[in-house]
Amino acid sequence: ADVKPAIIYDLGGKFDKSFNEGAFNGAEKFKTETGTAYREFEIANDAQREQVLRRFAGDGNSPIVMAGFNWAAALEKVSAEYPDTKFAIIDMVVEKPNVKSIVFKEQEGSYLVGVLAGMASKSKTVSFIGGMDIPLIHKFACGYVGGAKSTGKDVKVLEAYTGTTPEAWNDPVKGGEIAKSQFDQGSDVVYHAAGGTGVGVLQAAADAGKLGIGVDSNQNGLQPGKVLTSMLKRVDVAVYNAFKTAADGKFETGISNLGLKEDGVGYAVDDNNKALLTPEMTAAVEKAKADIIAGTVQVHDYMSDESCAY
Amino acid sequence: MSNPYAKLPVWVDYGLIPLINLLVAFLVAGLVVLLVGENPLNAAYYMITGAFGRGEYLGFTLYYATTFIFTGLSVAVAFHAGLFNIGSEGQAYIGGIGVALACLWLDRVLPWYGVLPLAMIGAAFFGALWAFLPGWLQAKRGSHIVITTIMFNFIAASLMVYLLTRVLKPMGSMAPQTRTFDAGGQLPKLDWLMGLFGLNIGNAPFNISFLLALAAAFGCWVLIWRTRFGFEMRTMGHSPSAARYAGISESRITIIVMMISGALAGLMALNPIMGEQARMQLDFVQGAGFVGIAVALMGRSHPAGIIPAAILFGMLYQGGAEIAFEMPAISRDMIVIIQGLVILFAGALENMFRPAIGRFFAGLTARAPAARQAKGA
Amino acid sequence: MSDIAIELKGIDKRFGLVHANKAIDLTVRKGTIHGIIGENGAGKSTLMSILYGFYQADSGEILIDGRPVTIKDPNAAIAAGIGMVHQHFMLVENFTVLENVMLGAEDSQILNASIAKARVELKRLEKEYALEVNPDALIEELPVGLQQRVEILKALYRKADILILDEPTGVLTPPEADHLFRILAQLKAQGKTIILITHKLREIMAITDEVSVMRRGEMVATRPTQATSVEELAELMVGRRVLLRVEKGAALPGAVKLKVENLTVRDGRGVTMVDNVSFELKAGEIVGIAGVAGNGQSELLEAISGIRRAAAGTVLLNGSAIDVTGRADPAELRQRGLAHVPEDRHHVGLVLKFEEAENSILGYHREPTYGKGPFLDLGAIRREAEESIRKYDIRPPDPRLKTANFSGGNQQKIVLAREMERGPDVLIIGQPTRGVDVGAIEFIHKRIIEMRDQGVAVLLVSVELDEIRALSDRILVMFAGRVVGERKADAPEGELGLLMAGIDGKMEAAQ
Amino acid sequence: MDFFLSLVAILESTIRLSVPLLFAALAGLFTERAGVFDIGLEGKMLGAAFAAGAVAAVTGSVWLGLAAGILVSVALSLVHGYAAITQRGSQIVSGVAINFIVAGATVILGEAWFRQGGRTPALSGSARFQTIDLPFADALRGVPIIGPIYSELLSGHFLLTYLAFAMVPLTWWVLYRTRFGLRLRAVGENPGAVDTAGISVVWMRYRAVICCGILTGFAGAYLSLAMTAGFVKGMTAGKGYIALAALIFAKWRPVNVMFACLLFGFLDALSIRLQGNPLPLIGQVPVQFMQALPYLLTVILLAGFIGKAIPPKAGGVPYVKER
Ligand SMILES: Nc1ncnc2c1ncn2[C@@H]1O[C@H](COP(=O)(O)OP(=O)(O)OP(=O)(O)O)[C@@H](O)[C@H]1O
Ligand SMILES: Nc1ncnc2c1ncn2[C@@H]1O[C@H](COP(=O)(O)OP(=O)(O)OP(=O)(O)O)[C@@H](O)[C@H]1O
Ligand SMILES: [Mg+2]
Ligand SMILES: [Mg+2]
Repeated sequence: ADVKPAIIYDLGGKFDKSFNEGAFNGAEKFKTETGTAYREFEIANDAQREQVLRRFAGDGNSPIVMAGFNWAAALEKVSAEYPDTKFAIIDMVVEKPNVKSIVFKEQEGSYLVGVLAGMASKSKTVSFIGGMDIPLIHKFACGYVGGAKSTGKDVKVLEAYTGTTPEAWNDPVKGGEIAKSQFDQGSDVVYHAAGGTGVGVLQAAADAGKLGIGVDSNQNGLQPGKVLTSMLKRVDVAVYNAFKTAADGKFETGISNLGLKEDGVGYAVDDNNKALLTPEMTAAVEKAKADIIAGTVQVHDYMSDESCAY
Repeated sequence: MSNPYAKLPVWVDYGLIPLINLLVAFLVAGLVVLLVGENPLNAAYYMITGAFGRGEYLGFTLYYATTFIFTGLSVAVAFHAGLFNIGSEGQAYIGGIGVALACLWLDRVLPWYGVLPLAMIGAAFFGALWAFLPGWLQAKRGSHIVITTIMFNFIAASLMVYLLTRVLKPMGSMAPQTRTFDAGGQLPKLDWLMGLFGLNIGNAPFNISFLLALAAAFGCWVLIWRTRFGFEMRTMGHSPSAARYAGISESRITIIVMMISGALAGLMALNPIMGEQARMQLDFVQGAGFVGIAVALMGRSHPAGIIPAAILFGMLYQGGAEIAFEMPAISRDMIVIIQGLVILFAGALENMFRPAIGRFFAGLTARAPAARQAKGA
Repeated sequence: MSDIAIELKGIDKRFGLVHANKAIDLTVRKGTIHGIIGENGAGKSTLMSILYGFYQADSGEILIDGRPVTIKDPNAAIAAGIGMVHQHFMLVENFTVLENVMLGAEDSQILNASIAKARVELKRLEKEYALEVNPDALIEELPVGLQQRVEILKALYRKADILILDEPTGVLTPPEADHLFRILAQLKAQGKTIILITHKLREIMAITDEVSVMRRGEMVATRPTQATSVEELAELMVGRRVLLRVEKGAALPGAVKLKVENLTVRDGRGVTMVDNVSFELKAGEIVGIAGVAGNGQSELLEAISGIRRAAAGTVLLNGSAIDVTGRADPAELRQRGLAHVPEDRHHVGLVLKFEEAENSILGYHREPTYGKGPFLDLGAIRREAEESIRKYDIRPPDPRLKTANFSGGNQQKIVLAREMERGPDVLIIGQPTRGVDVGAIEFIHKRIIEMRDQGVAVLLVSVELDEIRALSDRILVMFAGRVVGERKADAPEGELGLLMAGIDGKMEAAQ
Repeated sequence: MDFFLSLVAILESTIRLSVPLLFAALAGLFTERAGVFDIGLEGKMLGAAFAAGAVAAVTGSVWLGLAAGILVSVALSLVHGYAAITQRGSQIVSGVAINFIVAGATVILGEAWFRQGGRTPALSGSARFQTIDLPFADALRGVPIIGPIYSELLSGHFLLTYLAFAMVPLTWWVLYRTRFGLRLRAVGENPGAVDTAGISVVWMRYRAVICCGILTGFAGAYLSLAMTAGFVKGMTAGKGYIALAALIFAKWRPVNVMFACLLFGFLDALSIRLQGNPLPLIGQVPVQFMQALPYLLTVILLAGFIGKAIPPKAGGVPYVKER
């Protein structure tokens, strides 16, 4: 096909073992399947956003997919300058005629891993570690709390954030230390939504003989047998689809909000964690999933009112 | 404090030696490029064409340079008073508050030229405020300014995050940034200036804060060399004991100079906030305060040296981005290395080649008429 | 042959532009005390530091006991049996005496054993040479005299056969100096060789066997002490007859210009440096303050001129008080007619990196004549600088030249021109001719007398007793922070010397 | 009892967090006591963490990793030494330069070699340090008071943790009880005295700088090989600066350094622990405030409310005998 796709990662970097890496995997999958090459770029600072967008657009790349909500403002400007170029942005809504906005219902996926955590916990205390303290991450936390509490009123959920600067995505030392502090407070399952910081969280959980829960990509393999599951956010699928539909000439603009129903989020089961999931847990989580898809259970979206109802 | 080496012609002192130091810094950076498995010559080519190859690229180069002129001046002014302000980074960051407040308040009411003066005052005020505290602590409590300004950089980061995530961020938005300003909060580009040279600015955010930076550079020159206050601060910078003797209050100078330095750093915020992004976002300073150290060292703390040094670093930033586009193995962190190397060779090792150069020139002038070093009395 | 301890041949040394030693030859015989004299900056310290390996000669040869040696560092000198007491003591101030003596001569990696051994050895040396000092005292708590003792002990501890003393008596009171000379005599009796640097001719005549004279980096003569005289040495030193007496008429003192009452100054550590000092200074007179360096003169000057805060007391300038215990401001005092030539021109009186013209307004830079409002008028400043350059014959006559590039004498003239040319009521001068050559000394002395004759009240501090005696109308002697006596200008030198040592003849008699 | 247990937990976290500070601050103690100031601790630590992580990942040996960390940090120290001692350049500027060079180089090289966004591959097994249980730790665990203190607080740390704390008396002993220490302190107070005593000032200072390199090497290796399992870009996150502050706070004395590092470690541990838990009386404290607290406290403490910190007299100035 006659497409020149391009992907641009966010500050965390291509190999963050989570969000950006998911995007990269989607692009790679597209490349191996279709044999079509794509261009990519990792920005190093915010000032580069518009610059790289214009450059890629100016070079005739389309579609240009960008990973991360931080791209919104730049995209808003540049998409108007290149009306013939197709853009896709993940994690944010930009309402322009040539932009596809892909957002996820992370609260739904988080709810599921919350259910698993609540059931796996012996101490009835589980915990959450976020990266940067921003609403998007609270969205993860809130869904998780909802899921965990759904397994019993007495389940306690600890919640903490690594920091408030972008470095918070990249501080495994601190992540590990926060995890240990939560273990000391009784937690025995920890879910992270903290990018690179999460590597330290999962490590600390494994070291302490507790369970970790990965995020975005399937992180079960990072500490085999020590990661209960991973909350999958199918960024890879989103990127792959964007590339693929464009290649097939079926690229659609507008908002797509991917939840459990669309298979945009989910939880990971593989050889690494099979043994950790009891049949009851599997049953409970599948039921929750079905309920959510059916609409009988509504998972609260933190970003709708910036507060968590659980 | 005496000049440890024989006198050299001015152009050698201020031109040749910095140039050689710079060259060595680039040579070492070239080695790093080799280590990564890329061709340094290619990198150099991309860097130069990427920085100057097109009107747009030049526009970006000058856009970055604008920022670095402000921070370079900030560091240099403090240098003249013998103060090492490592805190320009934090001061610029806090200075952003002033710009943002002015824009958020008035961008829908006034045109840009109405907002700009207020934004300038705000930037300078907040930057000065953030420098006042370390200055005051040094003057009155003797806490070392290098250490306190480092601490204040960290504190500024925390404070700004708090403000941007809790206070200034519009409801419902996720990114830690203010809302986008309307026309009143956006500075006009200098496309006409580039146009004079037949260049097309393209999308480059090269804006009128560049002219402000040039004015600031001139102002600094006047301040340092043409005012009584400048005289006092240079006296203190060269010899605190002579300053005391001359009745110059060390604490007064320290505090005022730090505030001027902080104000200059704060003004830097105009460029990215009003000149480019039209909003204030997290970490918009992007290390420019630290680049200022390198710029001041390269430019020998003289405005006339700081401007070219700032353009040089603008070139590094813009050209470096182009390298990163063209050579996947090299990311923008290359620039951080080069920056460090420039600081090392132009700063800490500035005298490494001086003896050899001195000897060379001594050889040249040996036969010149008896040196003007007339013996007195 | 073997009675030669040291032979230096063609030693040459440059520091940048300064040619400190020019092809110097020197022979020192074993078991003698060899004096080296010369003006400030003649190159004495440099030569000895080369012998001690502290500096490296650019060319030349060193022979010890007839054998050529290369002394590439102090270690080699120590190994060759050379010890040196430096002009500026080389002691670690917050270490004890014992640690200082041991430093560099510890004989094991672990200190304990070395300490015990050093303690014993130190006791022995103390006894042998009557060099008593508490081994556990911190250096910073010792008076200078004792600090010098530690330096000598350091050399002896290293078993030096050749001992170099660089201006050892500059910081000593006459009795202390006498004690030192007794020790030197004793060392000589034991067969040690001693090189003594000084510019006090009296000391040379009293104790040395031979004396060498240096002038402007050259070795101009060596004489057996017996065969020379003070006059000859003085002439050799400066290259012509010295004018010790300054021509001046009688003083006509007028109104009291400066009145100091019960002034007390403490240093950073709380040690009293100036102790309840009172005196008056009248228009048209020169009051000299004599004393061995470090007896509070510097602190007195600094307190009066507002650089240093006093602990107690009052100072009246032209009848109105100076806030010496609070925030006396040197700038304000200048406006009120008090000019100050500081002792240390390099670090205090001048900014060496400034142009001459800039230094010519240092402290007066706020005056309206130098510009409008906050701005400086460089043209006016340079024009005025050119004028004082002419008047004071400052060379080279270039107001834009960096001050560091002027010689010491010319630098001093820059300071003097600045402080004298504004018609002050009171002029405070510290060490007006330190490190200044003879031609300039004459000029400076003349100017000071002229100021007096114009009715300026002059307060003069100098460690050169000759200078004090030549210029002053009245002499105050300071010892241990107190004014221990006031004498007429023609008081005998011996009496002043005793006062400087803290011995008041009359009080002594009374007791 | 509950309070006691959480106190033990906070203290345990304090120990973990103060180890890199302690190594780095003691490293700074060595050079600064010898008269060479060093704000490049951060960069050296980062370089060491990277080298340690990279080599351990490639070789699978924690010891080779440690050695590489030390090697790199010593090499960086020598660069600082060359600039500050041999070339008599500004020590602050040289330190700043090293921080930059390392911050950039670790990312560039890490990305080029491992292609994981500046990270080194995660370490496991013998490629990283394992915790050590002190004898009888398990047996004593149940005993009240003593049990938690011994088995939780004191036992179960890394070899490097114990080494760091052992370095405190060792440093004290070296500085105050050996010839090397005597000379080192002397060279920071009055290099002229050392020079005329026949000791090479330059060599003395270089040795001090090398000691600093070795200790920052440990600090860095602790971060990437013990505390976590691998290197991540910028993982020192300002610890070098905090160590420097601790050193000043401790007035350049070894035992004080330990307490200062423990204090800063404690603040860090506390801020982690307090997150999300409202404080009694004060209520909910913004995270940002807790995160800025160590820096704020440092500033307040530096402002002289703890008496004056007088640095080594010859510190920060190059030794020049011939002008
Ligand atoms: N370390 C140095 N670097 C540069 N110049 C120096 C140095 N030491 C001395 N000089 C210069 O060398 C010349 C000789 O100095 P030296 O100290 O040897 O004189 P001196 O005879 O000992 O004088 P004084 O009686 O004042 O001690 C002077 O001009 C001095 O300024
Ligand atoms: N600190 C310094 N920095 C740079 N140059 C200096 C310095 N000190 C001295 N010089 C140079 O060395 C020359 C000799 O200086 P020095 O003070 O030794 O002069 P001098 O021979 O004592 O002169 P004078 O007769 O005036 O006392 C000066 O003319 C000056 O150019
Ligand atoms: Mg001398
Ligand atoms: Mg002289």
